[in-house]
Amino acid sequence: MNTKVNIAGVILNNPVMTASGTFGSGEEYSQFVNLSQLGAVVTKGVSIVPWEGNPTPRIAETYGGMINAIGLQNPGIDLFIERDIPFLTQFDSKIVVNVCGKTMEDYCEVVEKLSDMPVDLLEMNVSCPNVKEGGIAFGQNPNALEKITKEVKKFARQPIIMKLSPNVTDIAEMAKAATAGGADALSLINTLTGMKIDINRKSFAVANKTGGLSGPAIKPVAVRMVYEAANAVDIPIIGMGGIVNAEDALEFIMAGASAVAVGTGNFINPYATLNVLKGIEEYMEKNHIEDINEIIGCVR
Amino acid sequence: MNTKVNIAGVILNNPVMTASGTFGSGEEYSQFVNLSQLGAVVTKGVSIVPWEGNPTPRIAETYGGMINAIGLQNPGIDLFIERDIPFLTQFDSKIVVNVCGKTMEDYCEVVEKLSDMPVDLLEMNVSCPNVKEGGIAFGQNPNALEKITKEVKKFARQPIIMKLSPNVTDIAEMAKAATAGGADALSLINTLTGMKIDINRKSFAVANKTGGLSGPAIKPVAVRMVYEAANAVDIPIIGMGGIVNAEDALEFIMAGASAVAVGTGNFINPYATLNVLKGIEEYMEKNHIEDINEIIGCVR
Amino acid sequence: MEQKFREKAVIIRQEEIATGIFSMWLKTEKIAKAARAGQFIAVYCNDGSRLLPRPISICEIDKDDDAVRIVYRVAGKGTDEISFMRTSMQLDVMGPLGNGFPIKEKKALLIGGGIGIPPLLQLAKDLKCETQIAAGYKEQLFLNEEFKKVGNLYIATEDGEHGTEGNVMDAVKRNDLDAEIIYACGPTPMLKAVKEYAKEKNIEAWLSLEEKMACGIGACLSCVCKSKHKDAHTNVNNKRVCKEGPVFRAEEVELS
Amino acid sequence: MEQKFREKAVIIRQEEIATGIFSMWLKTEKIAKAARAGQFIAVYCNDGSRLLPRPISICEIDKDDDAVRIVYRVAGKGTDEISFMRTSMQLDVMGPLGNGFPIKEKKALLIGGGIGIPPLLQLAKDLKCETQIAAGYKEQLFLNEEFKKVGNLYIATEDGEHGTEGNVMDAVKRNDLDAEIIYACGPTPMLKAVKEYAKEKNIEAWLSLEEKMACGIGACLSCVCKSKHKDAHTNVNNKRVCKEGPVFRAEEVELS
Ligand SMILES: Cc1cc2nc3c(=O)[nH]c(=O)nc-3n(C[C@H](O)[C@H](O)[C@H](O)COP(=O)(O)OP(=O)(O)OC[C@H]3O[C@@H](n4cnc5c(N)ncnc54)[C@H](O)[C@@H]3O)c2cc1C
Ligand SMILES: Cc1cc2nc3c(=O)[nH]c(=O)nc-3n(C[C@H](O)[C@H](O)[C@H](O)COP(=O)(O)OP(=O)(O)OC[C@H]3O[C@@H](n4cnc5c(N)ncnc54)[C@H](O)[C@@H]3O)c2cc1C
Ligand SMILES: Cc1cc2nc3c(=O)[nH]c(=O)nc-3n(C[C@H](O)[C@H](O)[C@H](O)COP(=O)(O)O)c2cc1C
Ligand SMILES: Cc1cc2nc3c(=O)[nH]c(=O)nc-3n(C[C@H](O)[C@H](O)[C@H](O)COP(=O)(O)O)c2cc1C
Ligand code: FES
Ligand code: FES
Repeated sequence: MNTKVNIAGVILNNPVMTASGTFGSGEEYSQFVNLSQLGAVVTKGVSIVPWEGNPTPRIAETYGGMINAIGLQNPGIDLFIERDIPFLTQFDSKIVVNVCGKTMEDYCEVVEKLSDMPVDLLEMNVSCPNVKEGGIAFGQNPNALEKITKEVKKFARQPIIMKLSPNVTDIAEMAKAATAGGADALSLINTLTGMKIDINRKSFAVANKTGGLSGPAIKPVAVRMVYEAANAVDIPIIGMGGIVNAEDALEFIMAGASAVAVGTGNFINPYATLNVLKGIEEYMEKNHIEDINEIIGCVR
Repeated sequence: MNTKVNIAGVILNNPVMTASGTFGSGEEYSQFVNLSQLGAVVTKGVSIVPWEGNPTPRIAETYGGMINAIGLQNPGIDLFIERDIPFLTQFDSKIVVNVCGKTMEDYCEVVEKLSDMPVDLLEMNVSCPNVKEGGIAFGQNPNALEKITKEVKKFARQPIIMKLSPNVTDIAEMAKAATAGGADALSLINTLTGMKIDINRKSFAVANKTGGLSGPAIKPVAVRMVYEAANAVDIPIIGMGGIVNAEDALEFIMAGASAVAVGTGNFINPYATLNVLKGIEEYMEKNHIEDINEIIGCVR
Repeated sequence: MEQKFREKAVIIRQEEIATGIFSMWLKTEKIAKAARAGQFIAVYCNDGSRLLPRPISICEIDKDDDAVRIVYRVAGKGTDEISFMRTSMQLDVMGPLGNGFPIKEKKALLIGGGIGIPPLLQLAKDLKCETQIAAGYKEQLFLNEEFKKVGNLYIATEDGEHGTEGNVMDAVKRNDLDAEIIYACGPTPMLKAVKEYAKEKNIEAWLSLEEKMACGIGACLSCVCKSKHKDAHTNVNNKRVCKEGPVFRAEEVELS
Repeated sequence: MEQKFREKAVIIRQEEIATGIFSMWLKTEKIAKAARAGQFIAVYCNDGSRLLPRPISICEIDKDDDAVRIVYRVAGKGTDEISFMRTSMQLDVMGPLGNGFPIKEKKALLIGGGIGIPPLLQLAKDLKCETQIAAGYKEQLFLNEEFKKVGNLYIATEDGEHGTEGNVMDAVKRNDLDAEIIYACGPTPMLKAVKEYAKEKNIEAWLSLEEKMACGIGACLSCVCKSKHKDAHTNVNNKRVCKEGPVFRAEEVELS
């Protein structure tokens, strides 16, 4: 049985990845999960300088999901390179570094600093709804998206994944723009912008007012967008949004994702990534699927 | 205690309405709910001629929600006028007719036919994701939205509610466009476009491939959009999306909705509308709120 | 319009009568009193992630004890959840829903396939004329002893271990079952075969259909089937399985 | 790194010890063995609509019986759900989480407010020196008999029916409680008062904080508090309540 998948020339042992921001740089979850068993670990977004993130409360539970407005707190690229990359290189899984920034230059500088590092793929978060500048501004306008992709590509030695925002009218258009800019792969979806109001305190449940909605609640939107993107462009797609078990993951794969990422699912069960992987293998066995690549995008 | 709210000059006894398409024309649910107790009944979308709708399966359950692709099956405006309006005029609740069409002319003709009818408000569904022509095409482009609003207003004797699609990059822009076109009120949100794949049959769970996601899962997106729309325009807003109980409804009201509609919630509990109303009254009593209008948009 | 009720039913008892097939008696306040053979109830899950009610046919009605019996197969997460419930636990249900079987004084043939067999039990008990029941099982039998008490039972199993080898229509043909009226419930391919058989033999036939449902009471138009005649309700060739059905005259519906 | 476990714990027993306050003993496989006073566990709901675990402090640990006790207040839907669970039912939990209280050989003052009182019980049992406990209740007392056995208990209630009238700091001041070390758990205004009191009196003080959590193990950065020093982990003045906390040196954190 083959579970290897190819993301822009990088061969993952299996299609199961972690979703940026939900898994740190892997250390905490490594108590539960042998990271070597994962297709790839995707790190929390890292920027050129340390970011403090947003005030608390940063999260709120919602029906079948959660809202977060962490605001991309991170130690900055230097400490990250010094500490997190050496940690991750101990494992067999591929390493994907998620990059965030306020300006185009921010992204390019981080990408440049990472270009000599033992990192397999770079994922550009141009879709974070929780920071004022940058982030989502690039992810909601096709021209801006194409431009930043082109710019980042100039500095990158690793293949570039552009992470798309679902908060757009036409995801296919965005997928095409990123592809036109030279993206090597796409990942989607980031969170849907949402809000929760605490009716007793008559105020917002997260301090940032709005936050990003994630978890099983958003899965149907995510599957639809992966399907639309996969049918619009030819580069590989990493699907995510509400994946908790293997059935969820297989929906994304059949819709056209070459790999999948587990995000909020980790909070529900620290073993979620491994459960997803095991379930995919069981499904393949039961249905006599020799190669996972047979079913990528099989539903049309 | 006052629960009366004003939607474009029409005074509703209370802010609780039904969401179009989930309540027929009220007849079926009238076994459970005394329609006179509702602020307004909003009918299923009606078009100039009968529509057959989509093939089955038309719905699928999702985590904390459901996908539907009914495809606006309806008897056409003539039978509707003959049968459904006389039924509804028996009750004290206000009557809102939801209108759908394939072309601008379709909408205008239906609106014209309704102009002499004992109907209080007209709601334009320019946001249905489940029909090929018309519908959402008007709801995803601000210019098209402004234009159809203007056009419809020419034929309307009742105030016009424009029902907005959440499948857009910028809901505030859409709210402004409808307002610029002369809309008297807005309702939002319609369903989020979603997809579910049946991994065992390797096919789409609803025959139409994509469908509209509704129910508690989408509430955070809906509240956020109501908040953004309410802060962008001055016309009244009817909020909906995942309302099942009074706390849900109060979130929308505090975010800026003058009235709320219960949709998928009716399927979960046929008494949902009445439960919402009762819960709002209890909340007001407990928190010494004399007039519901005090808390409309109180969270900023 | 006939009354429908939403209630908290109390589980009188539940047992697994074949692998993955459960029989549950529910004490209701009003539903049992109003129910007829061929109608169904909507069963709500307790787990909040599953919102829509599960339509399950009524298998038996005990009017004296205000109880209804359902027999269901664990098909997914909702029925799985319900299968773990025990005596005296509560379950939200709505019903009775749909039209039910028309009770006629004619020599009857009841044809059931798999989990379509249970709704025929109350029907068989209600019929006053000669009643033959053809039941097609995959492998394991269930309810067969109960059917024997209310009519002549003909069984088919896929491996032929019990009764005729093959499907239920093989049993019907093998035993050359004749009737003035047919009532059928089962998977669509079976219903198609029944429809054809009835047409050939010129027998009045009633079929109980299934479709995915949301409201269960006719308001949402989720559950339509294609019909020969225009539906009075929506003026198109669609009928609502939950409201005009689930039981239709065979000629009236297109099976796909 | 200390071990954390995710297990299915079995409920040994649960009782309501004051209105809306529940005490539950959980049999665990590994958590009890590893747990310390001041740590907490993450309790998952069974209802699928509620995904995130609820952080609940460990109130007592029975290492011999591999059991932990939690005492919690019904604050919302999740704790409400859990309050209906009965002996022998299973609950998904993860733990032990967080750092716990440092056990020092000093004259100690434990200050607890409301539902912040329970985590002090195991601490009081573990301390070896003179232990004074100041507990502030709204109205109804709970755990007071148990605290009496492990130290000198001073009580405050809002209406003054038991002990000092007022809040827990009124009891501390009224009884002029002196100590070399303070451990405190309770609402933020109380913690602020404790911090100030400790500073004034120049007493070493440790505070147990609360923040909304998602992962519970330090990965998601949901639960940070403002800290005086840069956090080694993220290089900014934030510390993770679930990982570097929930117990912090008073001077180390900004309370808002
Ligand atoms: C009128 C009617 C009568 C029925 N009577 C019986 C009966 O007596 N015994 C029995 O075992 N089954 C019966 N069914 C089928 C039963 O409703 C489904 O097996 C059940 O809903 C599956 O739910 P689940 O949560 O286990 O599966 P899931 O697949 O998890 O269900 C997901 C969703 O799909 C719907 N769904 C899944 N399968 C079906 C289906 N076949 N028909 C309609 N909706 C479906 C569910 O209601 C739910 O909304 C009947 C269906 C209808 C329409
Ligand atoms: C380290 C720590 C230890 C705690 N120890 C105890 C204890 O021993 N006894 C006790 O009764 N309570 C304790 N709490 C508070 C307890 O976690 C909340 O009361 C509980 O999560 C509420 O859940 P709910 O579903 O009933 O409420 P809901 O309001 O429905 O919860 C919704 C969401 O908000 C979160 N949440 C709500 N209130 C709080 C809160 N005060 N702190 C953190 N998250 C919250 C929930 O975890 C959940 O994700 C502790 C909190 C923390 C952070
Ligand atoms: C707490 C939290 C933090 C996140 N941080 C990031 C981030 O730093 N960079 C990023 O690209 N996405 C971030 N995301 C988005 C996730 O990677 C993922 O795209 C999204 O949550 C949908 O997947 P899920 O439903 O499986 O969580 C974050 C999500 C959550 C819940
Ligand atoms: C089965 C179904 C049918 C619907 N039909 C219509 C319709 O005809 N016209 C319309 O404007 N919206 C229609 N909607 C959208 C709802 O009115 C509402 O905007 C949406 O479902 C969100 O609310 P909810 O989460 O409370 O259901 C339909 C929704 C459902 C679930
Ligand atoms: S299920 Fe709603 S019309 Fe039949
Ligand atoms: S809860 Fe995730 S870091 Fe503390």
